[in-house]
Amino acid sequence: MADLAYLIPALPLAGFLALVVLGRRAGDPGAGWLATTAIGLAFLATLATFFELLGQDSHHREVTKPLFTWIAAGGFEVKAALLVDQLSITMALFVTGVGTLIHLYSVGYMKGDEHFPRFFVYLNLFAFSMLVLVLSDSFLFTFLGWEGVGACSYLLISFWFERDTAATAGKKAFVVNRVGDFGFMIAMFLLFSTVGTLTYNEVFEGLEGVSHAAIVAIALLLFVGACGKSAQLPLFVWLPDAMEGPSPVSALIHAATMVTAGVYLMARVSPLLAEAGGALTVIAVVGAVTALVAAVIACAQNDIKRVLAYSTISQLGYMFLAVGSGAYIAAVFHMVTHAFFKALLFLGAGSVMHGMNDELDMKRMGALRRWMPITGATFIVGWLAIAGVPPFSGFWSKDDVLLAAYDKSPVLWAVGLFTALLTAYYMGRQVFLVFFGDERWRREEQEGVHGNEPSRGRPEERSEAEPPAEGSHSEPHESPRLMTVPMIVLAALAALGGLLNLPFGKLKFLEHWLEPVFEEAEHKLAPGVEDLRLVLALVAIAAGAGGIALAYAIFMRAKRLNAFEPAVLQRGSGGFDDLYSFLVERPGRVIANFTAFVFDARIVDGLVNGAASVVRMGGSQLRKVQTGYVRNYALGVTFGAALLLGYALLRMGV
Amino acid sequence: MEGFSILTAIVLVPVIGAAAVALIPRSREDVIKAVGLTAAVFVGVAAISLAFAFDSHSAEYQFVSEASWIEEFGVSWLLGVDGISLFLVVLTGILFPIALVGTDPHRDVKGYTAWMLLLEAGCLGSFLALDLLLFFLFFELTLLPMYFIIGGWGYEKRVYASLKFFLFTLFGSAFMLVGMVALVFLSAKGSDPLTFDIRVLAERGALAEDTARWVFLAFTMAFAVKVPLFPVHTWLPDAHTQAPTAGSVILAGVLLKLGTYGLVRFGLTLFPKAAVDLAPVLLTLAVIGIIYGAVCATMQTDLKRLVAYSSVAHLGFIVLGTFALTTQGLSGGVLQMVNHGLSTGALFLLVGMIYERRHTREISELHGLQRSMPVMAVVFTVVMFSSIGLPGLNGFVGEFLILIGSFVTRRWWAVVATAGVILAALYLLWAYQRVFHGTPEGENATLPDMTLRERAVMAPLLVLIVFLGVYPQPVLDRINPTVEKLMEHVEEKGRYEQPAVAVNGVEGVREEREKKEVEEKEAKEQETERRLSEFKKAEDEAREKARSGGG
Amino acid sequence: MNGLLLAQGEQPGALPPLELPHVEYSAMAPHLILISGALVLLVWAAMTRRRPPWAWAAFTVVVGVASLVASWLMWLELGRNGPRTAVADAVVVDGYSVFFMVLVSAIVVLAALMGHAYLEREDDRGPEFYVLMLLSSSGAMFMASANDLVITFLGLEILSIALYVLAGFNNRRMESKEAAIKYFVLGAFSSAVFLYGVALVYGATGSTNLGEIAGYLQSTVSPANGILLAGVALLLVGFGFKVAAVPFHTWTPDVYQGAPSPVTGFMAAGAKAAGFAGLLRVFFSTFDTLKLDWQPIVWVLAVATLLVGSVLAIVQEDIKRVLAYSSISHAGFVLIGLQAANDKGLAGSLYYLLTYAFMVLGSFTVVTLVGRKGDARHDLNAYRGLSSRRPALALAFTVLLLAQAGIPFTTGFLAKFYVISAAVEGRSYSLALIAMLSSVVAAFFYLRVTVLMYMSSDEEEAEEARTEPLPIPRSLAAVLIFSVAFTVVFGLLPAPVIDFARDATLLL
Amino acid sequence: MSLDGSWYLCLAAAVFTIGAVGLLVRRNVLVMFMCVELMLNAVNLTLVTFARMLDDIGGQALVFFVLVVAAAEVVVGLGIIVAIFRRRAGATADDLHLLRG
Repeated sequence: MADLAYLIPALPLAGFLALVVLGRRAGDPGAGWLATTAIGLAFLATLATFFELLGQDSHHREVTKPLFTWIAAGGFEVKAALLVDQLSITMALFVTGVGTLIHLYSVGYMKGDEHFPRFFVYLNLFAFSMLVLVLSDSFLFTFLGWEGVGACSYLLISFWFERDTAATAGKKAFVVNRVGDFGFMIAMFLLFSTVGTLTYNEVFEGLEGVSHAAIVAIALLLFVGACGKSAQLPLFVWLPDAMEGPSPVSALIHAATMVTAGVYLMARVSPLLAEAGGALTVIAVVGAVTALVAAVIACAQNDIKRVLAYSTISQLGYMFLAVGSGAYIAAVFHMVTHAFFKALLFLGAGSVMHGMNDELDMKRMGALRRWMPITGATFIVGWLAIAGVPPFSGFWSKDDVLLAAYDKSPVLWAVGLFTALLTAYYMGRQVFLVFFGDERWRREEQEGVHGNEPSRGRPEERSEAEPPAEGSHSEPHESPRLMTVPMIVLAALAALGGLLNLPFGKLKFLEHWLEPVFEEAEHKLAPGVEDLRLVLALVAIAAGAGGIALAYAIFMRAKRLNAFEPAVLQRGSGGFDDLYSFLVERPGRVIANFTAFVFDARIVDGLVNGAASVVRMGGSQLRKVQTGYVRNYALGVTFGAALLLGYALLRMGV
Repeated sequence: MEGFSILTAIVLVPVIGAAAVALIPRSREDVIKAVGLTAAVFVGVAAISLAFAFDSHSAEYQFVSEASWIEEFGVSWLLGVDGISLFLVVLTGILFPIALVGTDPHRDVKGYTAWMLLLEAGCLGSFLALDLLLFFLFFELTLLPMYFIIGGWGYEKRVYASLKFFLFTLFGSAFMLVGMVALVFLSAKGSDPLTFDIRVLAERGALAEDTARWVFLAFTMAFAVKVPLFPVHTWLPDAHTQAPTAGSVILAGVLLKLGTYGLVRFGLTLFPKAAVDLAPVLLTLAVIGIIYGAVCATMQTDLKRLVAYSSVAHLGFIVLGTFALTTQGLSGGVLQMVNHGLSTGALFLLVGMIYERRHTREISELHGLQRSMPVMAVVFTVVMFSSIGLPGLNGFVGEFLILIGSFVTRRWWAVVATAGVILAALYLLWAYQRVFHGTPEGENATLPDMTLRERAVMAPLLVLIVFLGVYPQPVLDRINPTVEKLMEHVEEKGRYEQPAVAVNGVEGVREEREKKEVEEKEAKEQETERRLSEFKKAEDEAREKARSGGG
Repeated sequence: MNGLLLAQGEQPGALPPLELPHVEYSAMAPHLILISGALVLLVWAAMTRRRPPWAWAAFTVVVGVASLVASWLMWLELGRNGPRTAVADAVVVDGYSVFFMVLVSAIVVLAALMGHAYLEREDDRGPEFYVLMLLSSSGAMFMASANDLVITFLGLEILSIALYVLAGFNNRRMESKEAAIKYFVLGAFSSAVFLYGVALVYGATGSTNLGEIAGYLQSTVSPANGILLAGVALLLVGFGFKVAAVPFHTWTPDVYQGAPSPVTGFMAAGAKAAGFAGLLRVFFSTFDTLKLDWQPIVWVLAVATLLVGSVLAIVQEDIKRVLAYSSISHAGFVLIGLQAANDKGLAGSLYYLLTYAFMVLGSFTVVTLVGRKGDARHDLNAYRGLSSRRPALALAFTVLLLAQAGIPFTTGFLAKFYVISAAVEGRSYSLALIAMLSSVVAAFFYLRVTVLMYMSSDEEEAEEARTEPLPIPRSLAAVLIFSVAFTVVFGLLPAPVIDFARDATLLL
Repeated sequence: MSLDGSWYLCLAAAVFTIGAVGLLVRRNVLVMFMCVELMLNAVNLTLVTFARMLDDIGGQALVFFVLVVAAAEVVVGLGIIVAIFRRRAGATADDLHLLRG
């Protein structure tokens, strides 16, 4: 087949290089357009490849496209090669697709930012890395993209580096991810030493003969990696802080694409997981718990973006729940729909910030739908989607997940269900606080209580924002077309995404399309469970409705600003930060300080200098012998002579 | 090849350059700089052309040039290059011109240039010498120029630092000299003449096991100090911190490699058995170094000191790879020597540039530099990522090979070492944040960005950092044959066998498995046979009994 | 002895016709050249009023060169006819002795040049300095070529007595006198001990002739007895004193510091060489059979010498004392060669003495220079910022010092390497290691001087540099250039010197 | 019946020791110097004794050399001592310790 596949990663790379070369010369809109074109073309290339695959019959839809030998030594060889199959292409499609939209949005959003070109350099680099991650045919090459996206997210989170919170958040993200990558690397080592290769297909072929324990270990280690990237317990703490980055970044990297990499990896290694048995349960449980915990914390957040961040975490939890239940297709399905509506929600949030001078506190918003109708409308669509209201996309995918969970164990299902309820509630809360109710921002401004918490906009705008000037600036305003259009598109997708995989025989497009990839791994539902689908669906709907109703009751009717929002949950990542700093950071500091300034400086180096000074002292002591008196010198000689004589006689004595 | 050759030229040209510089009057600084640079560049070009002329299929020493020197002891002027030394020579050839152009001694350009050239000669000589004594001479020779560079052009505590550096290393080499002579005299059994030619010595391998172990330790003593390995590392931070920029660049980029190179070239080649037996010790020290260096680096308040400690960690990786005793580990180690030279060299250059502007190395003094010098920030970021070991940049390739290579033989060591990778990210990113992020005030706000000259200096390093990360194969192709040969040598003489997977990958695993199956099958057959025979015996006995009973 | 007197077993009374004893003067040509040179110089000086200031020096140099040539001719002749003894077995002409003749003659030439500059500066016009130096050198040569303990003793005395005077040669400095008296008292004491040793050996073996003693020791089954060993021990004390081996070194720092710098240089190079010439000859050729008895004790001496020398040197504040202690530790290195008691050891020791002689002469040339008029400025601080004042001088001194520290591509390194290999070949690894470690300590004080010269950015020093110029007389420049050149050139192309040393031992 | 050699040897040894000890304990340079002479003569006695025991003239001949050398030493030694006493009165060796350490 034509080598369009090469273009998919190549185009963003080209864009990146071009922007690097051009540097500031690319200029304000210019750089943005260039980047957008690059990824847009990549999207087209992906589409083309996709249709080419469709052309093939379902079992020849997997092609490996070698580039060059990357690393080889002895029995170890890793090629840089692309693996084009249904799964990778599906990912590539929504990565490039959503990516394009968000690029477009960013052109508007980042307008006037002094670092405008730099932003798009990073964005294109990210797209490239993400596509490598998705399309690579070996663990190591995937790891290249894996770390690449990590680096980009670091760069983009700390994009507004003047602000220490942003800088810290970026560092935190990278380091926490590294902890996950630790697992990933060990997993690769274990793979190599047991199977002798890191290429996906060779690994899967070589699996038989590998001890079960080893396989479980590998699976779990890979999952550790996935936990880092996809912000699962216990490594999720970096994602909320990552909201320091510009909103498009949150949308693209920390909602739609990068954070789903973990799920993708799990799906990619499904044949391995199929062998791993117990590991799956672990994954499912971690996923469920994460979903629940994140949802609970989300209920307590007031920061518009943080709410979304936690909801992302909890949705990712869903996906892992699906993976753990062996329902890879459901996982991918939810991943796709989630990409649509979560990206949409973040763009919406960005648009709100844009219109509100980077206000973030939902309590200082309200009734915005009147001022920014498009944003409002689209946001509501996204809300319904995530809340699992039929027929919006979220409903269908979440439904599949819950079904699989139920099949795995009713308990997990119950957790999932409760999470769904919470999701509906906190999203409802957000929507009501932001778009309905009365215009609290007005009152706030008169009181001038504005911005006692550092708002999170780009610095130069913040300076405009406070003190809040009367007039044009104080009025919220709808965002420019550049930003609304992508939102509209995404809204459409969020609404109709369900069509991808309607649970009615022929209509399971996605399932049929992905079948060959997962055929041996996909867990077949126990007989009878399929029949329960309708019942479960109804229960889920009820839960969703209940959540929304609750939110409505509290925030629309009672017009309350806060319901059950315990302080602990409002603290950084719901108290987990404090916990970690207590368990890891503080002891670490103490130990490190001791090692560096006491052990190393005093003891190790002390010994060295000690030895030197001992010699010196010995010298000055011996010096005393050299009195300068002839008689003592003669004594020395005599002593020596006596010594020698003594030795001689001793020698004879024996 | 006999007598004079390209290698001889590579070693001698800097010396000649130094002599020439010494003859030029102090006042003619421009001329001095020109001459110095010319010599350095010549070597650089020669070295690079060497890499191209190098036959990547041969594992033998190439471009050998030999001339008898001291017959009395069988010492000869014997130079040669193979996959292990090739890129170290190239690295040296590249770093020196860069260091010369990229840094300004501020005083006494003449002495500075002369010493630098002499230093270059010393380094190249050590990498190229195939004669033990010749190596030792060059190895020692490097001390002197570095001592004068640190002491003459360094910072506040330069005298202490330079003395510490000199004496520490001398202490190590004291052991090596004795061990070396012992090796030579002991392996000259019967009629065969004294020789310091490592090729011959490696073949003879005449030492008794425990003797070899002692001699190996003596050698290791010298190299451990140079690397530096954990307990004997304390000279490094001082030397690095006090040395002028060029000094640090060369020290980190080239001199430290003398230690690791020595461990590979002499430790493994001359004492395979001892190396195999004592590997755990060195591995442990290496791993301690990795974690220890990282932990110390995290807490440093002095930017240069931080980088220095990071070197301790990185060199630990190289030693780990070397004594993992697998092809991957060794290749990775050799490659990592080059990578570390590039990234850390670059880091020191950058720190030096910051110092030139701000006249402080204190992290707390620096803040928000990314605003005042964005280009510097970009360059620094790239170098930092390469040092962290980000895939796609040079640092990763070597590090990964080392880790995967050592995991195959030494699982837990490798796991701990991998944890060091996390720490690397921690201390460097933290330092970067403190130095470059935030809003700059006062002096920091008005610093000029990198000059054209500085960019030109960094450019080649950046190119190499990226290239070696994306497409390291040309380099590995030249390293691997030698490494494989060396591993075979170790396996043969060290009565040791590296895991099949390290040699043959998938096939290796399969063979292993099949072998095991075959063995199991045989065992089973024997078992059944035994059973059968027993059964028969029992039967016969029964028959006997029956007959006797009947009779 | 007997040969020099009436033949054995002659009954008194019936005297046979006396014929003059046959003396092969050619066997002692260099010695005689030096002695007669000294005498001529005395007479000449006594007879003439005024002479150009350089006359004496020039003459001495000529004499030195002459004896050098003579020794070289002997070397060639030796190559043709092989070694031989002469003057009734009292002296021996072999590679070993000729080696030292060459060395001593060379030292004479250099020391004369040093002395000239020194005397000019201290405006002392007399020839005595040269006379004494020539005589003492002849003594050194006798020690080398002695084949009889008596000759060794005489050589020792000729060497020493002249040196006592030279040590006290500076009339202005009390230190000089003190050095002289100390050296004298202790020297006399030790030579008495040495002599007692000779007597005991004579008693035990019935002869003082080295050849005969050796013969006796080989012929007897278990030669070792209390008297003999005691004698050997006392001989060792005597030699140990001359070569400044611990614990017989105590005089060295004081005398080196007090004596005029050129004289110190001469002592360090010549006297030490002479002492070792005797020591090595006696122990290698004669008491070889007692190897097992004396090796351990030499081991102890060597270790003590190495450590004490280097450890004490690092706490000194006076350059001459530093060099004195360093010369002690160098003696330790030569002792390693003796302890190894094998061919390499002997050759190594010779090589060490040869190369060290030039290094130390060069060093003391610098000391003489920096000492300035009055020869008093030997505090280490006098070397501050020398590099900015006199770059060339500083560089030369650095080379010489670091060569003594054993930096590669200098003769200094090869010398250490040589003796170390000897020790290793003799399986005394521990000694080799201790030696190398002590040289690490030693490196510290050599470096300390370079630190002062290069790394001290002292303002008033620079000021003083401008006010007080430091002229370098030609003669000293010559010495310096020669010694540096020798050290470096033969460090790079060591073969000739190494072969010279080896051949010298082959023809023993 | 005469005393055999060992008596003389022991005597000589004793004298030698006395000389050595004297050198160690006396402060007056001249006295120290005499002690050296004492030691030399002890050596002479030893030599003569051995010569007798070995019935070999060599030892006795050696004595003459020793005497000559001793004479030479005396000359030089006294010369040096005088040179010092020109500068400072008193003949105690302990005054001389400018050089030490």
